[in-house]
Amino acid sequence: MENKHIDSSFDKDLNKINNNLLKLGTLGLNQFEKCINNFGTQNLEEINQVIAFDEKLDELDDKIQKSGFEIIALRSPRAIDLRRVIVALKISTILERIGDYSRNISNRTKVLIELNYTDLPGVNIGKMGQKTQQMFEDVLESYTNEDDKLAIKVRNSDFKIDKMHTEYYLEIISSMQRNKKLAPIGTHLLFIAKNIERVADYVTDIAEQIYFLVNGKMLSDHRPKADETSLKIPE
Amino acid sequence: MENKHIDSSFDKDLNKINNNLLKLGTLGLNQFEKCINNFGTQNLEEINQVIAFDEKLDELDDKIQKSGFEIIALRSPRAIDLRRVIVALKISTILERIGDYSRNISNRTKVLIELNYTDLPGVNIGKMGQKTQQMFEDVLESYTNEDDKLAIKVRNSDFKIDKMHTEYYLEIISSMQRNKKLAPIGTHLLFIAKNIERVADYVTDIAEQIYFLVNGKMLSDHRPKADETSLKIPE
Amino acid sequence: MFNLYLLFVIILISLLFYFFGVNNAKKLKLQNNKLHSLKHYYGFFALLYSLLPSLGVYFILTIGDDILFSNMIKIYIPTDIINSKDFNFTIALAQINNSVDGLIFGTPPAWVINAANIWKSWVIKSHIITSILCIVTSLISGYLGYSKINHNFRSRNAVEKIVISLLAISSIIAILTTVGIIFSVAFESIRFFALIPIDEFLFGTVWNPQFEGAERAGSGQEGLSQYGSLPLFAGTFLISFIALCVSVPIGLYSAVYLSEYASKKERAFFKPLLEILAGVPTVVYGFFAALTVAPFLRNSGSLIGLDIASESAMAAGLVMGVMIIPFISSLSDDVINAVPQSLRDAGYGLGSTKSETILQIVIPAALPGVVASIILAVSRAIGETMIVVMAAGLAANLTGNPLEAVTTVTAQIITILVGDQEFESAKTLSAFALALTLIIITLGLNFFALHVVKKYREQYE
Amino acid sequence: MSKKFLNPADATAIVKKSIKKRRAKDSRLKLYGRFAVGLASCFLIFLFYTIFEKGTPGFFQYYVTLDVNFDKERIDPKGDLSDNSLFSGDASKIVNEALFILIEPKGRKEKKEAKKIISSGKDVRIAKMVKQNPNLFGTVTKVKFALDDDIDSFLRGYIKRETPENERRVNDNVIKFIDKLNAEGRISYNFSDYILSGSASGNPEMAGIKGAFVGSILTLFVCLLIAFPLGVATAIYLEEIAKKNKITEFIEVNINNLAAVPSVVFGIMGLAIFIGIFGMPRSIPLVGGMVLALMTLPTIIISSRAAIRAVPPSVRDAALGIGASKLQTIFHHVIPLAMPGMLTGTIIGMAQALGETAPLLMIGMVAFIVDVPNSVVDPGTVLPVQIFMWADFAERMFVQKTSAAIIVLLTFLISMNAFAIYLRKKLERRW
Amino acid sequence: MNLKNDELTKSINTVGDVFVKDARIKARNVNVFYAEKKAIDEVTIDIGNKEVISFIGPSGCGKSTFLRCFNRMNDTIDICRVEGSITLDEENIYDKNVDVVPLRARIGMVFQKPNPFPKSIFDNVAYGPRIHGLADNKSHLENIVEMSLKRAGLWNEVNDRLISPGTGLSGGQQQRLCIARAIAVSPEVILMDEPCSALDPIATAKIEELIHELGNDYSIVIVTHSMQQAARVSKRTAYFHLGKLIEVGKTKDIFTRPQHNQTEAYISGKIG
Amino acid sequence: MNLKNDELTKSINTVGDVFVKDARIKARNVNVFYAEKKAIDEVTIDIGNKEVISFIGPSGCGKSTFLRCFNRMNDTIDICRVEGSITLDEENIYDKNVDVVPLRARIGMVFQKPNPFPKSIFDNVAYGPRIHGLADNKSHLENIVEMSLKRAGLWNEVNDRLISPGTGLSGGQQQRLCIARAIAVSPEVILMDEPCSALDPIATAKIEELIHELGNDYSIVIVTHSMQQAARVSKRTAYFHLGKLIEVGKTKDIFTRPQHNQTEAYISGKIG
Ligand SMILES: Nc1ncnc2c1ncn2[C@@H]1O[C@H](COP(=O)(O)OP(=O)(O)OP(=O)(O)O)[C@@H](O)[C@H]1O
Ligand SMILES: Nc1ncnc2c1ncn2[C@@H]1O[C@H](COP(=O)(O)OP(=O)(O)OP(=O)(O)O)[C@@H](O)[C@H]1O
Ligand SMILES: [Mg+2]
Ligand SMILES: [Mg+2]
Ligand SMILES: O=P([O-])([O-])[O-]
Repeated sequence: MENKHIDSSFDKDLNKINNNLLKLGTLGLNQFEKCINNFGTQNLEEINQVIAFDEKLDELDDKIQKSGFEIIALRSPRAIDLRRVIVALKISTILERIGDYSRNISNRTKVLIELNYTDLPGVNIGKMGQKTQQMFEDVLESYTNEDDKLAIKVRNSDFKIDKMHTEYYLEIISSMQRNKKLAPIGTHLLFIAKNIERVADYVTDIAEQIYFLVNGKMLSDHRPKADETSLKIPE
Repeated sequence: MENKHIDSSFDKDLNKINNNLLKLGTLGLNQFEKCINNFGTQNLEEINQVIAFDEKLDELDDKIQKSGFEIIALRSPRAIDLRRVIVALKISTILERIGDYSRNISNRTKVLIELNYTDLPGVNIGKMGQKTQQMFEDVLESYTNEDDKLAIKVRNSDFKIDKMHTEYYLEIISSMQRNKKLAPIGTHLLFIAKNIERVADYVTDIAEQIYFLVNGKMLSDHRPKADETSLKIPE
Repeated sequence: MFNLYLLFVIILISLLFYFFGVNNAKKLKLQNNKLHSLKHYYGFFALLYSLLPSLGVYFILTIGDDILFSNMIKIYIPTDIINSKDFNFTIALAQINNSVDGLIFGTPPAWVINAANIWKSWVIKSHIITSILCIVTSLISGYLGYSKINHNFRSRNAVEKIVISLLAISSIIAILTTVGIIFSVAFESIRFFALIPIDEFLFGTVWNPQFEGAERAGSGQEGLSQYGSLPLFAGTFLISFIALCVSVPIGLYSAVYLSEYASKKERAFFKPLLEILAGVPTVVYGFFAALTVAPFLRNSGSLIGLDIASESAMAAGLVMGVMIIPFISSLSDDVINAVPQSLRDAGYGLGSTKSETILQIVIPAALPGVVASIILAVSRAIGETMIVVMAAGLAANLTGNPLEAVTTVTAQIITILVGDQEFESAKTLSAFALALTLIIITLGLNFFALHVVKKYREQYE
Repeated sequence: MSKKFLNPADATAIVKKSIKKRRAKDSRLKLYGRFAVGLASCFLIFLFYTIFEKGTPGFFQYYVTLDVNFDKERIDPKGDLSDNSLFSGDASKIVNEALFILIEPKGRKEKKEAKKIISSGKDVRIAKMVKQNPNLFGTVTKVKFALDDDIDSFLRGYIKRETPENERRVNDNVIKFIDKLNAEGRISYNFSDYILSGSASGNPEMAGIKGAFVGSILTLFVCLLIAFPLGVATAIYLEEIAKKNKITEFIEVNINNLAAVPSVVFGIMGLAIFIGIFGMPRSIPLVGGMVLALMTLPTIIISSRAAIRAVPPSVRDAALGIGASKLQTIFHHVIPLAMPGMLTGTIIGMAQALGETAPLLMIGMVAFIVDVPNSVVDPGTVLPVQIFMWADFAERMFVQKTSAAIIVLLTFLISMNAFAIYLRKKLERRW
Repeated sequence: MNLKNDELTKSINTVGDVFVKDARIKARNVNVFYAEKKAIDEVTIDIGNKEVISFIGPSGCGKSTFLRCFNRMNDTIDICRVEGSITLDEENIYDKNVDVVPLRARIGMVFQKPNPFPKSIFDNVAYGPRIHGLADNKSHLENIVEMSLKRAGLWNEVNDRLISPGTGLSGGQQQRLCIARAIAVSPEVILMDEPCSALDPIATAKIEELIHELGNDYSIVIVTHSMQQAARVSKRTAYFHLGKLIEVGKTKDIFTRPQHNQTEAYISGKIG
Repeated sequence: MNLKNDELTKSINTVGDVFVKDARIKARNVNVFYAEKKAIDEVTIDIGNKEVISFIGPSGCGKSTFLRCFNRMNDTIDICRVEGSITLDEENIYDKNVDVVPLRARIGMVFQKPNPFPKSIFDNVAYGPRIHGLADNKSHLENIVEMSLKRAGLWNEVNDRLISPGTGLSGGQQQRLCIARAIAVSPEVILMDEPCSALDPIATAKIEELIHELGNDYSIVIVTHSMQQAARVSKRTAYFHLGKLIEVGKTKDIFTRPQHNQTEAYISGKIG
């Protein structure tokens, strides 16, 4: 924010919601990073931590929703300010959802550990997670810097995650087709992959919100989608 | 809205967003209803219609988002008006998501038809869909009437869907464990069930928003959750 | 002098043109359906076109004829009479005029009757000529105006232009009056100062004018007359000072009381009551001062062994003081009231008492206005005539003792100029010099007061 | 920083300490104010009381009632009731005879003294009576005649019996006659016939204010006719039309200065310009009115301008905004709204003019004129000047007549001012 | 300058949609001076047919001054001088032989403070038609008055007391009376200079409501201090700053995504 | 009525949190009459310590009237009569032997129109301390003036021209000068009656900023026409309607979910 409002308490309120959102973003990223790592390390304690911590994210989202609502009610923000608040509300909701996915992945990881899971051939959840994590990091940076170019880059890279997800999806089903014992593990892996894909989607949504924040309008072109899991049958 | 605003064009704007939201809700419900029916009837043409129609819902959501944003920018709504707009924005987003799920279910139904699918034992997707559809209908009614009691009822009945989902989830995995050929069908069924469960979740979210709309505060108690799919392993 | 019938005729003609104009406009409207201005503007235009020039002619001729005749009559006065030593043309003219008007005292000389007859014949001729000229003018110019009316004619604009010119001309009257005043005072004063050196007039301490004719040209030493105006101004200021001593405290305290303390009812009663004091004619005050106050002062003075003149500065000053109370109280009351309520609220809001609010906020804020009101009262006191004429006496004493008789500038002017005067004498002329000085002083004060008031206004606007 | 803000409690304590003193100051100021207003009111009351006390008797005077024998031959020798005939008649003599019957004066000296008892207007009175009512001829009728001013003063007690005869203006013989008349109940104290209907006269008992009153009205009429339109026009021009430039500023300065010029100077100007240059006659209401008009012009202009200025600009904007021209705006809106203020100013100006003396003295309206002026070009005088002149006369009776005239003048002034106040109150608008 | 087309001799510094297709009023490079002081600096803008456009900007930025150029109300201020051209339907209103009187009848004006004449309600509305000679007879005049009052939404409140003074109405009613008065002379454009700033919120809302309706029949230019009001009533908004027209555009764009950062700063409450 | 506790003899019709824990001012069943007309009807409310509370409501609802009860400014209006009790720190300010002078020194007031005295800036601020004799000597007085101006955020703008007249400042500066003047007598409570309604938006924002800061040291009661302003500056808001106190509560609650439907209607711009 280059210019300050004459009424500094407005700036304070805006800063607060902004900071909370950044905090939520960082926490969300942390959670996601951890749950991806844990998927590899299978550290049960840490997994439980991630699951327990999700509540904090929900609370923070609630707080942001409430304060955003109050800013709108009390301050009648306009132009960039209004975009900032509305975008914050939306991103916050998304981050909360991402948090949910992190918890869900963690839950499933826990089950997988019980099932003595090892990665299926052709499936690299960790890689997919790291790629998504990178997108997540980038989108947070683009929010911090209000960098709509980076946001567009992030958005476009979702393509790769989708592709990866389709690939893994088919591989997992193939594995299950080959070995019926793998059904529980496969199912959980399928959902984990789906979850990561969803996280990447949400990161893309965040990127779009950032574009809106900076430019005052939505990106008009249709985003290329490559997730074809619902369309494809493994051969 | 008992009272009219002195400035009638404000009422006009509010009515417009409200009507659009109701329209989106009806369309969303329609889509969902159709996709559940199609799951039973396997009518390919209708399925394709549902898939194609989803774009309309996206457009309507965009419209609502834009007009809500403009109302906030231009009218500085407060109190019930502000709640109405904010809630409309949130519900619209949710309805759009529900539309996505309808499309996704339809896509998967198409694949299932190709796979010559029949329902697995112990799994009744249609029933689950109809229950969810009922909730959806109820929540729309509660929005129309601003009936927070009905909304709470809807919210509480999500419990049943979750339970059903867990049940089906386990059944499907069991089936897959029994018969490895069922892996593709099972996977799609799993995702369809999951999707329906998500729709019910979203309906619940709508119900919570309606409660907020009417009462100006969020429901404070924690919602009972019964979806344990991410936690359970089929015996 | 004035021919009212003729005036009526002119007005009647112009009214006729009004109706012509309106009718014409109606016709035009029927033809074309669109007129630039409303109908009656066309009528007014014709009316003004007819009326104004003829009125001009009328007044010029009516006022001019007397002046013309006065000059023309000179040749009908026998030269021997004109050359005689005590001939005065003004008096001769008056005699002739009286004779014309039928005011005949005794038997006037033959040449007067002769001249009067000639004059009478001129008057008749002039009446006829005036009448003809006026009526012709009004008809011609009226027709000219009427013929200007057509579709494209912007009659409203034309009428407005004329009316605005008339308004502008009216405002010139004020200048003319000033010019008139300066003109009437300045020339005579110059002539006076040619007779009496200006420094003697300004700084001389003895005022003793006598009719001596014009022979005392030049030096200030001969004869009995002395024209030192200092005693007059001293008297003027002495009386004004006494008046202020009475009026300033009473006026100011009254103003404060009325505007800040008095209830609405009290104020509504007392303010007009005090203003009555200003409405009482000065001659009444003079009468009061001379017949009631002065004797009272003398009597009470003798009681305590003081010798007070029957006409004293004190009597005039006191009464004048009473007279100017409302100037100070009303004007100050106005300016005090003009101090915005918000300032008082500010004071009370900070916890000041009423008197603190008045003395420290309201009065300082209103001070320039109050000062202006006092200055205006002073200038009024200095220019005041009747009270001093009637109560202060005519003795030009240079004294600071308020119990003695003094005289003032205005009183001297009056006494010199009322009744028959010899225009050439230094005594008569001295009145004009006094008047000039008086004007300069009061104008100076007025300028100052207005300046103060202007500054004061700027503060709140 | 050694001392910062006091804390509120300490501040309150400090404030409370000095409060009594401050309150006392408060009451004192109020007291002074009340005293001042009271004093001014006392002055006013005293002034009015004095005038009324002196003036009320001025409306009355002493009369003697005589039985007059209306002998047609002697009163109206020519028999046509013409002025000429009546003047050549013997009315005075008849009256004197009627008087002599009552008081029986002896010798020429006493008769001469006796004749003086009755005011000199007796023949005029008889003439007037018969003109009004020719039926009186041939009758013996009781008629009231005004007594001479000295007798009047004697009867009022201003001339005292105790004063030695050579020091008083009424000698013993006359006193004897008066006593006789009194004894017969012939002397009465009545409302004066002359004060309101008489004109200037050397005989105080016959002097009246009618001439001056009519003169005042005529002068005022001229003054109003000139000053009101000119004043209003000037005010409108300066306030509404003229652009603010050097010329208008000059005019404004001029007007303000004219307001400050002493009234006597206006008289000088009238004398020099109207009489000296234009050659107008002295003493006529026309010139008087013109001088007073110029004098009141600033008053009217200034108050009219104030009234115009008080018309809120929003009204002008409103009119201009729907396409009224400047003059339409002025004539349709500004003038009607400003009219009460203008009228008030004008009335006050007129009241000023009515009470003005000095300038009229200058232009000779001080002349002794017996006739009541019929038009603005007939010589005349005005009330205040009449008062001034009477105030200067030595006769005792003039003091009362002066006061009476003052009462009349004041009555007029106060009613004019009251009307102005009423007008202001009634038509005052609040925006 | 060639008034027939929109090509300008000077470049425009204003951001946004300065021109509209169906312009009624075209202001081109308008400069206004108070004596030596430039109060309006090279402003170029179109006012469309039947559009409600609002002028906003910080105090003293020249909104009122510019507004008053449209009906030459600035002529009433001696020291005010206008340069550039303003056309109403292609006719330059600053042309020498243009009479301001009919011009002002075509371009009505409503002022900040409700300023009814201190006359009856009827006479207030009838004044304009009377001086312009618009009514053929009495019943026609009555008709005009009734129509105007109806259109101004005041008829129901005052029809039983048309002869009572207009100044006796409440502030909001007075302002509607002034609008009725402006309407009565059948203007094409109505200028409003902060028409609600002297009114309470409820009266304000009523006037805004009225402006909405009138927007269907008239071009309305409204100056307002209140951004909220501009947002509520107008379809287009122009932002002035220090005598310059910074940005013009659709109101919703101005309020959600202004292009110029000065507009942004003003709209969102930062120092410009 | 027993003033020592909050039990009331009459029931309260007001919705919301009428009472606060650390109340400085307690108004109990206050009625105000202008002659026969009841302008305030049974209002009961607490003003907390160091809180900023705003009074809102439609025009003429009695906000100003009620505000002026707190420092007995209503005493200056002849026909005004106050019933009920108002206590400042448990002392009834309408008690017979309470002198208004020290009371008003404790409860400062800032008015709608900036009203600096036509004196120098210094004298404006020094006026209060002078009449109350608060300063021991000249340097102390200078100190007070400086502190007050600093606290009112005006020091930097005027410290080089303390002797120039206060009326020469801009509107917003004048209003801050008035605040400084009020602060200079060490009040505990500051009443503000529409302090920004005569100011432009930027000056308004500065004053609001100032109110925020002062809220840390003083109890501030602010009457405002502008809901936005109430929303921005105050933590608590009281809604008045036709002389009645309809609802009091946290500002954010009043603006997001008022409980009384009259409040709702007013807040959201519907007819009450
Ligand atoms: N009659 C005038 N004489 C001199 N300068 C003026 C006059 N009217 C306005 N100005 C100056 O012109 C500039 C623009 O004024 P204008 O009234 O148009 O501003 P505005 O934007 O309408 O402000 P506001 O919102 O306060 O009404 C200001 O600087 C003002 O001081
Ligand atoms: N001095 C007074 N004399 C008589 N009645 C008054 C006086 N002051 C106010 N009133 C009346 O008391 C009521 C309340 O007035 P008050 O000024 O307190 O309202 P407000 O809410 O402050 O309104 P606003 O927002 O217009 O300032 C109004 O009906 C008003 O007419
Ligand atoms: Mg403006
Ligand atoms: Mg108020
Ligand atoms: O959060 P989702 O269930 O919509 O992916």
